[in-house]
Formats: sequence, structure tokens, C-alpha cells
Amino acid sequence: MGRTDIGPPDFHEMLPDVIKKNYGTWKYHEIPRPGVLKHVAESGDTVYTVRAGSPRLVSVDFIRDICDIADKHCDGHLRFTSRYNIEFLTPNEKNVDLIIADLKKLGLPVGGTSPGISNIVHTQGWIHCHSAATDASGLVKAIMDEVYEHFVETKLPNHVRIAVGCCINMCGAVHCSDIAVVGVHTKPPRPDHDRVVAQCEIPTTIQSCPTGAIRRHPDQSMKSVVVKEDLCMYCGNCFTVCPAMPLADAEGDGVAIYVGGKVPNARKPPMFSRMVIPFLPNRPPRWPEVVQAVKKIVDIYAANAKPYERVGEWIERIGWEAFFRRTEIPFTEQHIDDFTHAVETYRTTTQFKW
Amino acid sequence: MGRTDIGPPDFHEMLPDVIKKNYGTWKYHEIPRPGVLKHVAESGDTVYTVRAGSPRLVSVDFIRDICDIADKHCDGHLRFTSRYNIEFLTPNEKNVDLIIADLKKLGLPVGGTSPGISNIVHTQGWIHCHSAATDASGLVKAIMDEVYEHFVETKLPNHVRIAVGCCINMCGAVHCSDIAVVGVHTKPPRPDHDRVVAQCEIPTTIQSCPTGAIRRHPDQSMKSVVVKEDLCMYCGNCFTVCPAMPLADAEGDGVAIYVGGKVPNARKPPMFSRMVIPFLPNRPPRWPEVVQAVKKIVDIYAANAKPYERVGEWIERIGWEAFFRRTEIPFTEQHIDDFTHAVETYRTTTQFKW
Amino acid sequence: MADETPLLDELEKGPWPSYVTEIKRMAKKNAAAKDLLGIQEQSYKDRVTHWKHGGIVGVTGYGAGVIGRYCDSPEKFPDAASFHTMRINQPAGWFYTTKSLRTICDIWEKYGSGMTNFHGSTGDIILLGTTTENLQPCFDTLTEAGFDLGGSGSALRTPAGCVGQARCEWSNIDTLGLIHDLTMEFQDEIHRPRWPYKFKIKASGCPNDCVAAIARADFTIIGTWRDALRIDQAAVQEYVKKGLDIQELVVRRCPSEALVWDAKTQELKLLVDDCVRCMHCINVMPKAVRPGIEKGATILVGGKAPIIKGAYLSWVLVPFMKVEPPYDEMKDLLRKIWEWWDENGRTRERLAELIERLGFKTFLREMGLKPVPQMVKYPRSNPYVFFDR
Amino acid sequence: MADETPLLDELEKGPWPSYVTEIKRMAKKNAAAKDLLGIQEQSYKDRVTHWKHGGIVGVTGYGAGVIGRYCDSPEKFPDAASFHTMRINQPAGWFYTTKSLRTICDIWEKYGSGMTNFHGSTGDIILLGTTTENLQPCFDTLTEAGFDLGGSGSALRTPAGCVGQARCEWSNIDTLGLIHDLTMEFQDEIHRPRWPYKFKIKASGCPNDCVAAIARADFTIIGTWRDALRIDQAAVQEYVKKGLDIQELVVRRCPSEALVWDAKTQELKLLVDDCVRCMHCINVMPKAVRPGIEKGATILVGGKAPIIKGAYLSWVLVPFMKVEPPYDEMKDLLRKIWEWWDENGRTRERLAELIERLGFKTFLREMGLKPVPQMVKYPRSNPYVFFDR
Ligand code: SRM
Ligand code: SRM
Ligand code: SRM
Ligand code: SRM
Ligand code: SF4
Ligand code: SF4
Ligand code: SF4
Ligand code: SF4
Ligand code: SF4
Ligand code: SF4
Ligand code: SF4
Ligand code: SF4
Repeated sequence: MGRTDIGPPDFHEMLPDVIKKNYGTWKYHEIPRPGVLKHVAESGDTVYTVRAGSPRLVSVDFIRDICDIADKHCDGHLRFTSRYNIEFLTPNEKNVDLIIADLKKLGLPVGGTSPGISNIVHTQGWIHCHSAATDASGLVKAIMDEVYEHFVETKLPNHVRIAVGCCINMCGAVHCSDIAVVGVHTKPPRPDHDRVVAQCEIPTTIQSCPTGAIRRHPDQSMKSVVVKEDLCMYCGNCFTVCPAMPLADAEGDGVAIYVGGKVPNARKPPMFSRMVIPFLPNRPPRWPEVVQAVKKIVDIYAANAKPYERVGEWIERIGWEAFFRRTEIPFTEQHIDDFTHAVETYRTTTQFKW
Repeated sequence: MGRTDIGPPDFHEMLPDVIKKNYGTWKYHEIPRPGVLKHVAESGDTVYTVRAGSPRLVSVDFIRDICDIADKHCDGHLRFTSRYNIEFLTPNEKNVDLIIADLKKLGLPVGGTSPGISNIVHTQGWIHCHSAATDASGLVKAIMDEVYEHFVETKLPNHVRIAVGCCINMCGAVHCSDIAVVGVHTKPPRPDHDRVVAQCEIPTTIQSCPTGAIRRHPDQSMKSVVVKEDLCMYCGNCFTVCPAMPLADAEGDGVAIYVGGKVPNARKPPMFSRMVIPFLPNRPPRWPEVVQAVKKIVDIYAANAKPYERVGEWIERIGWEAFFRRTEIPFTEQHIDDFTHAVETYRTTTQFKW
Repeated sequence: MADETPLLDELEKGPWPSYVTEIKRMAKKNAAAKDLLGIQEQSYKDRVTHWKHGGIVGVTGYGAGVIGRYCDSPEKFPDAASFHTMRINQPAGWFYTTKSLRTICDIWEKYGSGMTNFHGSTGDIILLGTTTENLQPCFDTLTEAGFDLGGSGSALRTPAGCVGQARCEWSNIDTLGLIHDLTMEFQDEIHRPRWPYKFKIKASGCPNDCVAAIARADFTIIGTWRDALRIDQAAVQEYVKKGLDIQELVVRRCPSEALVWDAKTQELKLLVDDCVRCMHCINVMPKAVRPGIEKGATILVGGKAPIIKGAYLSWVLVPFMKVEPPYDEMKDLLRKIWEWWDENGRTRERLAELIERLGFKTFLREMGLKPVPQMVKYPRSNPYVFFDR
Repeated sequence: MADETPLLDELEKGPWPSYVTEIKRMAKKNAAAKDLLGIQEQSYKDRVTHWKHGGIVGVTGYGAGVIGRYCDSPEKFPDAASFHTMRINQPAGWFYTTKSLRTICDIWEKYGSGMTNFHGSTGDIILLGTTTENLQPCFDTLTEAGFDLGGSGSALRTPAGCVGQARCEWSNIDTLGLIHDLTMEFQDEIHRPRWPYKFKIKASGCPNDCVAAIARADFTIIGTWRDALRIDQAAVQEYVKKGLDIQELVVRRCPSEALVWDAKTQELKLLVDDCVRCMHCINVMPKAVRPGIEKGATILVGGKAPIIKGAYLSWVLVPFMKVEPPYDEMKDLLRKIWEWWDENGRTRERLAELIERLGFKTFLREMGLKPVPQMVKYPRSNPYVFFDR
């Protein structure tokens, strides 16, 4: 019998010596080159960090590979970042090159420091989730291949945080990312009446719908539900509570792109990402339309934003009308909010650009 | 029998010659002194405007008085502004002093030009409206007496538009004024059951309530309504559709103060006024608490805002927390929005001042 | 009826002209005005209004233009027991000949209390206080003299516009011509209420919006231009020479960073595409900067006060419309809006509230207008998107 | 089961490390991993997921920590027919010894597919794919080795914090110490779901918010300081000498105009009261500017993804709280919040949605907190105000 409620290991056991010693007394840092951080403590001690990209969905052998590097150069310690990258810490400057060389052998890129593009926060997709409207890992691979230069270099105006959510549950900080790629359904659920009876609580199912699109089946004997299709915006919330209402559909499912979100309080307060492309088709294995759209937005941002401007800050300065004009993305009905606080998004001023 | 649908007189008949001649070809203007405008046309023609304050609620003899001045110096023409001021136009610079002298005789102040305080946009109050929670004309008189210097001089950072609405119907641009004084009820309506039966449509009355506070009277035989008092926010909408539900109350009625609204698109887009004092008592004839509150806000704004900053722009720059600190106005539960889009007003950032 | 008005007397002190003095002037010769004074004193004492809900009163053929009003103490104030107001449609821009004003004064002295508002906050001349019997003869005499009633109730309200091209160098449209034309065209809509609620039209010649249209009109017309504003560099230098801190007070306050001041060449450069035509630089330097040449208006919809769903500022519907007589494009749009609103609106539901309830998308489709980014501050953030498939 | 994966093979091309390569590595020696590859290829062909809703599976004594998952084509992919994931609570800050990692690898190679996420987006180690039978023995072995499950379902989710004082000079609080302490304190809340819905806690050491707490946590802890940030003028001059355009890139971008650069004295002045501690000047000049000395945290509440009422960013609840062991003030607040939410929340109603439904005022009263202006962007504009009288 396992022990319960022991909680995670105490992090103190996991810390390298230089970290333990200088805990809470770091003084400043430098980024001597992309993917390498140098932190200096009040004591004068220095720690170098080499950051490497990871596909996140990895085998145990991958973990063993990186452990080998940490054993060789980092006294058997390593850490992961909040964006899945691997960090190798060492007080010894000479180890930096050795670590990088070993990472190269494994085919792992060194980078992810600002101002560039770090790893993509993402989710399960077709690998594990029943809700998925697209795959996450595949989109990430295809996009990272395309923007790779920005991972290994730091030449953007500020960092660009990309996130992929495989459905609108948006596991991750998708709704506040510079560029967010979100799997979307665009066809209403199809209640499987036999299974609804067996697997679903009808009142809960009806209540789950944010737009009130679900009604009791008009034929009382059916003990099932129907969907008023014109009220459905395919959120999948009903599917979460009632598995007998699948929405997934090869043609109907695809990808939407949101831009301009951010999390830090630096300069402008945190911002939500905003929808700019309502739908692109699912085209595995490499989703060319999605990849090109992301690339184009990154390129135009890179060429036009001022230093330190995040994507959202840049767009706020130039105006959304200029964003749509420059990216040549068509503006449609779908862009105009029609949910609860929609009216707060209407332009209540004559200030705009042509 | 009168003619119908003849509409207003054609404005062309009303225009002074210099205006008719230079219509649409004005080139620039100057404000040679407070209350006097000088407009120069492409033709080289010039028109001087002398602007005088008016209590708005005036007798026909008052109108005749000002007509006398216009006959004497302005070839029998005059106009009113969108804020009730009277404008005397003349192509003849020498007439300016004569007009001012005659206005002085009538006791009418010359001024109202920017950057100062112009006339107060206001409403009926106890003079004529059944909805009034306060008097408008009296408040206006009391406030204008106090800020008089800003009408006849132009020494503020930008103009400060003051408005008075005698109930929350806010007749006027009250909701977008630098300083808005609004009559408020703070006690629920008291249905007069006998009159409800006679004068009101019950379903309409129930529907009129934005918060659903009105219910059918539990005693079916009553054919009246009851008010769930904890759901009532005293908007008076029910009273508008059902006269048998009065809210007016000598103790409960009073005045709220809103600040920071603006209408022009200059610099920042138009802004709503925001509530800063939820309630001050009705103390006719001079509402000393209200007058002092307005004065204090004007003074602190005058001392601290940068040139061209409107009240709302100034507050946005320093932060609302600094506004409350500097004005020593207490911040209460009432300040926090709890209506439909309340959640959009919560501070979703760590950016704030202590 | 009170002859003593100790509370109101306090309001005759101080430098600002006193409305109490005005009532007293009339009270000397007009019984209704005298009772009005008494009622007001009573309210100051009791701290509540003494007016009751108005009944339906009016003139033959119209449903609008008169606000009925009765005192709640007719026994005490018999001469103001009924005290209705008449709303008289002002001439566009509030210009008058003294002759026309004197005519109104004479009529009102005869038929009413002699008290007025110049003007009401919608823009009408408000003739304050008459009896039910006097309404029709007063109206007849007024129309003889060329004046008509304005709007009230669930009707088109009296349109209003800023002084515009009559005296303002910045006006991009002829607000007076436009307002007069619309008022004449829609006489029926003004005088015969038949809609779910009130509807207001206001026009300002430029984005300074001197009639506060964006805050107060369901249909807001604001003059603007499509090309570049015009800069007279010599005049700019003149301002700078006279001590204007152009960098701090003009360039820095431009909301879209569209201006660059080159201190060396003393030149003010405009990044044309970046200008959002806010008017600030023009306001600060009226002799040096002026609007462009390709003029027209932005049409916005939905402005209103708080009742019922909260206050709204108008929002962009048509970024640019040419505004020239006979204003057909605008009139067509107005008619389309009214038709849709009339068909779908609930009682006491203003246009903004209806659009919010049924969706801006639906409204655009009904108007036959294409969505453009200028309509929104920013695109949606939520993923709750409808597709028609 | 497919041996050919032409679609997935495409994803082995290109410079970014490939997850397909990773699955293939395991597929060679693990049947479940091999079927996972097949299922994924199938999804790439069909463009839909092949996973069904999970049933309720778990380990004895816990209701959380395992996500049940079944394939919809068990006949084709028998070895991944059931493919549950286990969420393992990461050590605070995601630091590991290689020894501990190798232990996890060995256990997972024995009991599961050998595929993992390092890490899940809440922060757990995700062990991806095992059978119902293997759950308990796997869990037993993991706890032997010192690892426990994290949260799932309507429970407290595994808390997470940024690297903080372990390696960041800006951290105003000990995020690792705090997160570990809270995690240990609330083991029961993590492992035994009993609330209306999920609840997340995240802590960042400063307003840069490197765990995106404000967007993703119902209870957001962000380090800050109450006094003045510290400026080393010599170091500032060093940056300027090296070519930093301090006026344009630092002073001008300060959101509250709190900085003044005196080019003559080469001094960077701070208007202490105006600083909103956004971090920008510190970020640009890490050697010259640092946070103040009186450290603590701002507590914000309500962050979440779009389901059901839309996404929320956390908003300020407590502008400043000292954050020191044993963190009693914070724990008390958390317990009060849970109690209120548990009592009042509907099923699948997150904290933000409940507060929105019942009112921020009600929430504040229940928490015993006083309203302060820091809680709002601006006071209300509507006049729909309640008074308790
Ligand atoms: C290691 C990590 C924390 C951790 O606990 O794992 C981290 C570490 C640092 N962050 Fe971060 N940030 C980390 C995730 C984040 C996140 C969260 C995320 O991306 O999901 C954010 C907020 C998300 C966003 O930006 O929308 C974040 C926003 C920042 C910012 C603000 C940038 C801005 O101007 O908007 C800074 C300041 C800067 O870069 O100058 C910063 C700065 C830093 C510094 C310089 C802090 C320091 O002195 O050590 C660290 C190195 C930065 C670098 O990579 O260039 N960090 N940083 C995370 C590395 C993620 C990665 O692998 O790429
Ligand atoms: C595994 C993980 C994604 C990943 O690949 O990393 C994940 C996976 C799922 N999430 Fe999530 N969520 C995961 C982090 C998040 C996050 C990010 C975070 O916690 O910081 C969010 C956004 C923040 C938030 O909670 O609001 C998130 C917001 C959701 C939501 C929407 C919740 C909302 O209130 O809007 C759902 C829907 C639901 O609960 O029914 C959801 C539901 C789900 C479910 C359980 C699917 C479902 O509908 O029942 C997914 C199971 C997938 C599977 O089969 O493995 N997941 N989910 C993440 C947890 C890993 C971990 O423990 O470390
Ligand atoms: C006469 C009048 C129009 C009319 O049709 O009656 C008018 C006339 C002028 N306005 Fe106005 N405005 C008039 C009401 C308004 C209003 C409406 C209101 O107050 O309800 C506004 C918008 C309300 C607000 O500001 O919130 C208004 C906002 C402006 C502004 C923008 C100021 C700003 O920076 O925010 C300017 C520009 C300026 O003053 O530099 C302006 C400028 C002007 C100029 C300079 C235009 C010109 O070139 O002739 C005129 C003289 C200004 C002055 O009085 O100093 N006018 N002006 C109105 C005089 C009202 C009065 O008696 O005081
Ligand atoms: C006379 C006037 C105030 C004044 O002293 O100037 C006025 C007086 C009344 N208004 Fe008004 N409104 C007047 C301009 C306005 C304005 C300003 C404007 O039109 O630019 C507004 C704000 C703009 C708007 O329409 O949203 C305004 C917003 C209201 C409202 C709230 C409407 C809303 O949708 O929020 C009501 C309530 C109602 O309609 O039931 C209202 C209702 C009323 C009523 C009819 C009272 C009622 O509940 O039935 C008042 C009659 C008072 C009386 O006994 O004389 N009045 N009212 C203004 C009309 C004079 C004129 O024709 O020139
Ligand atoms: S985003 Fe949706 S599909 Fe993706 S893991 Fe989360 S719940 Fe599943
Ligand atoms: S998908 Fe969403 S909107 Fe459509 S029926 Fe289900 S819950 Fe309702
Ligand atoms: S604001 Fe209210 S009380 Fe005043 S006139 Fe308008 S409706 Fe009447
Ligand atoms: S005053 Fe307003 S909130 Fe109160 S009962 Fe009447 S309509 Fe409802
Ligand atoms: S709105 Fe513009 S055009 Fe009209 S008066 Fe004001 S400044 Fe002139
Ligand atoms: S009009 Fe406004 S936006 Fe255009 S240049 Fe002048 S200040 Fe800038
Ligand atoms: S949130 Fe602040 S303290 Fe934490 S790692 Fe990021 S920069 Fe450092
Ligand atoms: S921390 Fe931000 S707000 Fe404070 S001085 Fe620096 S840039 Fe300005």
C-alpha cells in the first residue's frame, strides 16, 4: 500500500549547491548569448544556465538522456521552466560550451531566451484528449520548425509567447498569449439519443449550455435532448458533461488564431488575446495555412514594432484596422463580439484609421 | 386652426449678414479675452462674439432684455449655445465693449470660453418634473456662484464641463461630464395599492424593473405589486410607468457626484463619468456639501492637472487611488460596480499606487 | 399661496444670475408664475417635488410636443394646478432674429406663465407652464408666427447640431443645413409618436463634438475628413516663437503618435496614415493646422442615458459618409434603422439596447452593411463564435 | 495496429525536436506506446480524436490525480484500449536531481507507456498512458520513491510558482517555499475533490509573472514591494554609455510617467508615489534598478479560461500582504474563500463566476475585507447603486 498525502518532494533536496547557497540573494543577470543566462549573487557567486528546447511529449529515454548531461556537467541537477524548456545550471562557465555541445548531439536546440520565441505552451490534442478539435503536438512541431530561428536567436522587439490549445477549454495561458492557436469545432453536437438516456443527466446537460441551445427532446418518450442549431456556438461544454453529444467532425473542426495577449504587468497591464482568424482547416500533418499565418504575423510584427513592444502593445499603437490592413487578413462578422460583454468592445469614438 | 408640420423657421432667416456671407469659409479664430471670440474668414471678414451667461430658466422679459442689446449692437440677431449661453455677434470690434457694458447693466457675466467653466447643462428639478430627486436650477445657481471666477476667467488646464441631472434619467450629457451632479433616491418605491389598481398595468410595471425587484402582490385579490426591497436600487423606472409607486422622500433623496467624463475625441476618446460620492443630503436652498465637494474637485484638478488634461485624463494619469487619496473622499462598497458589466471594471493588473 | 419665499430668496444672492429673480419678475404680473414660485418654495421646504405624473395632453393632430404636468396641491396653488410645457423646435444652430424672439415672448406672455427655458437640453425652446385649454390657441398662434412643436414621447426628438459652418472654421459638414433638412423631412416622425421609445439625432461638425452627440444621440453624425490635415508651417513656427512647447503640448499628446516635431528644421511632420483625426493639434494651433479637404462624416449609433440597461456612447456604424443635399444615403439609413427597430424593439427599448439584445451582426445584416474593423475597439476575445454553415 | 505512419513521419523532419521520434523510441519496446503511435496516425488520417470520455478511475483513498481515458477503437489498438494518465505533483520550481528523475523513468517504464509530459500545463509531471490495473501499483511505487499525485477534477489543482528566489534577483517572495508549504498544507484539498469545480493557485515572485498566474489561477499571488525601487545611478550611466536610449526606451515607456531622466546630471529620478511597479525599467536595466526592500505580495482572484462565462484575468483583492512562513494570513483567506464558494457555487462554477453572480460586494463582506480603490480600474459609471438603510 502506498502512502497517501505525502505531497511532492521538498524542493530543497533538488537544488544545486550554488542555488542553495545563494538562495534569495541574487543581484543581477545577463544574457551573454541566446539560451544562456548568467546570474550573479550578492556573494559574488555566479550561476550559468543553459536552456534547451524540448518537445514536452517525451519518452523516459529522453529524460535519461538529459539526466546524462546533467550528471556530466551539473552535479546531477537540472530544472524545467514554466514553458517546458530544460535548464542546465552550473557555476562553472567552462561547462556552458560542453553542455551546448552535448545538447547538439541530442539534437536539442539551445535558446528560448528573450526577446525571441520560446517553447509553445500546449496541450494534449489527439494524443490524449476526447475534447480535441485539433492536434496540439503536431501544430507545435510544425510551427516551431518554421519560427526556429527565433528560438535560437534573440532579434525580435520583445518576446512572442505562442500557445496552442486543442479546444476552447484552452488548457494553458492561451487566452493571454501573443499568438494563440486554438482548435475549434464549427458544427453543433449530434446527440446520440440512445446513449443520452444511458450516460447523461438531462437537466445538467441542458444547464451546461451557455447560450441555452439545448432543449428537452419534444418527443417526451425519448428522454433525450435536441440542439437548436442556430443558438449553438460549438463550445463543447455539453459534451464535457454528456459524452453522448460529440461535436468532432473532420470538416467542421479546425483552428482559430488569436493575437495580442500578454501576461506581464510590464508597461501595459495584462491583455486578452483577440480573434483574428476565425477558422483555418485542419490539415495534418503540418497545417500549412496555420503555420503560414503565424509566420506572417511574426514577420510583420518583427518588421514594425518598436523595441519592447509586445504584439498587443504594437497593435494597440497602430490600431486594429491597421493590423488587418497590413496582414491582409479579412475582417468578418465573426470578429465582432456577440457574447455577454460584447457592447464594451464597440468603438465609441471617431478615433480610427482608414 | 394652426398649420401642422411646418417645422422650425429656416435658420437662414436668422443669420446675421456677416455669417451669411462667410458661411463655410471661416479660417481661424482667436479668444482675445475670456468670453470673447474672434473668427476670421477667408474673405478677411471678422466676426466678434460676446458670450454671456444665463440662468436658462428665464422670463420673457429677460429675452426681451437681451433682444434690446442685440438690436442696439448686433443688427437684431443673437444666438444661444449648446450650453444655454447667449452669444452676441458683430463684425464691428468697437461693439464688443458696448455689448459687455450693457450686459453688465443686466447683471449678466461675460465668459464661458475655454479653458474655464461654462454654463451648467441641467434639467427641470422641482421646477417641473415629477421624477426629480433634487432641484436642478438651485444647485446650478449655488455651484455657479462658487466657481464664478472660472466662468469669467480662463485659467484652468482645460475646460471643465459640469452637468446637473435631477434624477438618474440624466437629461443632458450628464453621464459624460467632467463633473456631474445627479439627484438620487435611496429608498424603494412605496406602491399605493389602491392607485396601482386604477392607474397601472401590472405586467408592464413588473417588466420595467431592471433588477426584477417587483413582484405580483402575494394576495391575489389585491391586484397590485410588492417590491423586494433588497433588490431595489431606486432607479425610478417603475415610477415612470406606474405613477402609483413614488420614491421621493425628504431624507432618502439627495445628490451623487460623478467625475471624469468627457465627450470630445480630442486626445483620449470620450469617457463616462464615474461615481465618486454616492450620496450627499439635499440641503436647499444652497446645498453646501455639494457645492464644497464640486469646488474641492475643481481646485485639486486646477492645481495638479497638466495643460489640456481634462479631469478624466488627469485622473487616468494619476490613478483613481491617488484621486481618492488627494480629495480625501472615502472609497466605499457603492463605488464598486455591480451592474451588468461590473466585472469589466475590476483591476486585472498589479499596476496601482499605494 | 406663499408671498414669502425665505428659502428661494437665498438664491438671489451671489454673482451668477438668479432664476429666482426671473420667476419673481413674472410673478408680479402672472398668476401662474406666482404659484410656480410658491410651489418651488414649498419643495425647498419639503425637499420633494410637488409635481404629479402628467396626463396625456396635446394639440390636435400631434401626439408629441407637450409635456403634461399637474401640481399635487392644486388647492394651495390653483393657478399652477395644471402647468404643461410646450417644446418649440428651435431654428438650427440656435440663431434668432430679435423679431422672432419677441414674437415668441408676446405669445407666451399671453398664453402661458411667461417662464421659459432657453433652451431645453435636447435643444428645443421650452415654454414652461400653461393650462390644458391654452395649449391649442397657443399652438395656433405660434404656427401662424412660423414656429412648430418639437418632439416628445416615443417619437423622433428635435434634432440638433453645433454652430458648424455658420461660425466655426473646423466644421466638415453643414450641420445647420443638414439638421434643418432632416427636421423638415421627418416632421411626421417628430410629431406623431409610434415607435418603441424616443430616438435622437445630433450632428457635430468635427470630432470636438460641441453638441455632445456621441453621448446623447441614437444617431450621431460627426464631421471628419479622409485625407491629411493641413499644416501651415510658418504659422506653426509663429506659435513656437510665441512660446508654445510644441513637443510637450502637441506632439506628445497626439493619441496615435502621428506628429513629429523637427526642432532643427522647425517643421511639424504628419504621419498621415497614423492620424486618427482627434482634433487636438488643431485645437491648440487653430491658425496653423486645419482639417483636410475630402470632407464627410462618421455615423455612430446607440448613444443614450442610463435607463434601462445603462448608458451607452454611440459607436461607429459607417466610418465615412459624404454629407451633401439631399442627404439621401443618410435618410435611407435612418429609415432602415427605424423600420428594423420598430419591428423588433420592445416598449422602452432604445436602439442600442435592441442591438445589444439581437446582436450587432444581425443589425449589420439588416442594414446591408459590411463589418469593418473601425466598428470595434478590438476583435472578440471569447471563442464563442457562430458560423452559418 | 499500423506499422506504417506516413503522416506522422512528416513530423520527424525539420529542426525542432520531434515528439513523433519520441513515441517511436518507446514504440520499439512498449506495446502501449506503439498503439499510441497508431492511434495518432489514425487521427491524422481521420482528422478527429479517437479518445472517448474517461470513466472514473483512480487510486485508493484519492478522488483526483488520474485522468481516465479509453480509445474508441480498442479492437484496432488493444494495447492502448485504456490509456489513463497520472498527474505527479512536481517539486516546487521544477528542480530535480537526476536521481529522482531516473527513478520516475524506471517506474513509468515498468507500469506505463513510457511516454510523459515534462510538464503538463498546470505544472504536474504527466505520465501518459497506463491501464486501470496498473494505477495502484504504480502509485504505490511512486509514493515509496517520494512522489505523490497532483490534483484533478473539482479539487485544488497542483499549485505552481516561478523559479523565484532560487535563481531570480527580482523575486519579492519565496515562491518555492510558499508553494511547497501550501501544497503540503492542502493535501486533502488536492486529493479529494469536493468543490463545485477546480481551483488553482499560482505564485510569481514579481509582476513579470513568469507562471502566468494572473491568467490561469483562481488565486493569484504576485510579489511586489511597498517602498521605492532602488536605482544605482552609476550603473544607469553605464547602460547609457553603452548606448541605451534611456529617454525613449525606459522613461517614455514607464506607464505612469514615474521616471525622469536628467540628461545634464545623468541622473534617473523616480517619482516614488507614481511608480506602479510594472517592472519595465528593472527589466531593461537589471544591473541598475531593483525592486524595493519592503516586500510582500498582491493577491488577486478569479483568473481562468473561457468555460463557461468567458475568460477572466485575476483582479486585485488584497493590494499588499506580507508573505512569510507559516503564511497564516494567506491560508485563512484561502479557507474563507473555499468555504464561501463551496457553500454558494453551482456545479462547474469557478470562483470568478460566482463572485460575478453574487456580487463583489457580497464577496468582500464575507471575506471581511474593506473596499479599496486598488480593486477597480475605475469606479462605477452607472447609477444603479444599492444602499443598506
Ligand atoms: C525560467 C522562467 C521562470 C520559470 O520559473 O520557469 C523565466 C525566467 C526569466 N524571466 Fe520570465 N521566465 C519564464 C516564463 C515567463 C512567462 C510565462 C510564460 O511564458 O508562460 C512570462 C509571462 C508571459 C508573457 O510574457 O506573456 C514571462 C515574462 C517575463 C518578462 C516580461 C516581458 C515583457 O516585457 O512583457 C520578463 C522581463 C524581460 O524579459 O525583460 C521576464 C524575465 C525573466 C528573467 C530575466 C528573470 C531573471 O532575472 O531571472 C528570467 C530569464 C528570462 C529569459 O528567459 O530571457 N519574464 N516569463 C520561465 C522561462 C520560460 C521559458 O522556458 O521560456
Ligand atoms: C493535461 C492538461 C493539458 C496539458 O496537456 O498540459 C489538461 C488537460 C485537460 N483539461 Fe485542462 N489541462 C491542463 C491544464 C489546464 C489549464 C492551465 C493551468 O492549469 O494553468 C487550464 C486553464 C486555466 C484554468 O483552469 O482556467 C485548463 C483549463 C481547462 C478547462 C476550462 C476551465 C475553465 O474554467 O474555463 C477544462 C474544461 C473542464 O474543466 O471541463 C479543462 C479540462 C481538461 C480535461 C480534463 C478534458 C475534459 O474536458 O475533461 C483534459 C484532459 C486531457 C487528457 O485527456 O489528458 N481544462 N486546463 C493540463 C493539466 C496538466 C497538469 O496537471 O499539469
Ligand atoms: C458655441 C459652441 C457650439 C454651439 O453650437 O453652441 C462651441 C464653440 C466652440 N467650441 Fe466647443 N462649443 C460648444 C460646446 C462644446 C461642447 C458641448 C458641451 O459642452 O456640452 C463640447 C463637448 C463637451 C466636452 O468637452 O465634454 C465642446 C468641446 C470643444 C473642444 C474640446 C475640448 C477638449 O480638449 O476636450 C474644443 C477645442 C478647444 O476648446 O480647444 C472646442 C472648441 C470650440 C471652438 C473654439 C470652435 C471654433 O473654432 O469656433 C468654439 C469656441 C470655444 C470656446 O467657447 O472657447 N469645443 N464644446 C458651444 C459653446 C457652449 C458654451 O456655451 O460653453
Ligand atoms: C425638458 C428636459 C430637461 C430640461 O430641463 O432640459 C427633459 C425632461 C424630461 N425627460 Fe429627458 N429631458 C430632456 C432632455 C433629455 C436628454 C438630453 C438630450 O436629449 O440631449 C436626455 C439624455 C439623452 C437620452 O435621451 O438618452 C434625456 C433623458 C431622459 C430619460 C432617459 C432615457 C434613457 O434612455 O436613458 C428619461 C426617462 C424616460 O424616457 O422615461 C427622460 C424623461 C424625461 C421626462 C419626460 C420625465 C419622465 O420621466 O417622463 C422629463 C419631463 C420633465 C418635465 O416635466 O418638464 N429623459 N432627456 C429635456 C428636453 C428639453 C428639450 O426638448 O429640449
Ligand atoms: S485544450 Fe481541450 S482538447 Fe486540449 S487538452 Fe485541454 S480540454 Fe483537452
Ligand atoms: S456545443 Fe456549447 S453552445 Fe452548442 S449546444 Fe453544446 S453547450 Fe450549447
Ligand atoms: S433628469 Fe429626471 S428629474 Fe430631471 S428633468 Fe430629467 S427626468 Fe425629470
Ligand atoms: S426603483 Fe427601479 S429597482 Fe426599484 S423597484 Fe422600481 S424599477 Fe425596480
Ligand atoms: S463640433 Fe467642431 S465644427 Fe462644431 S462647433 Fe465644435 S469645434 Fe466647431
Ligand atoms: S488630429 Fe489628433 S491624431 Fe491627428 S495629428 Fe493631430 S493630434 Fe494627432
Ligand atoms: S516572475 Fe519575477 S521573480 Fe519570478 S522568475 Fe519571473 S522575473 Fe523572476
Ligand atoms: S517599475 Fe514601471 S512604473 Fe515603476 S518606474 Fe519603472 S517603468 Fe515606471
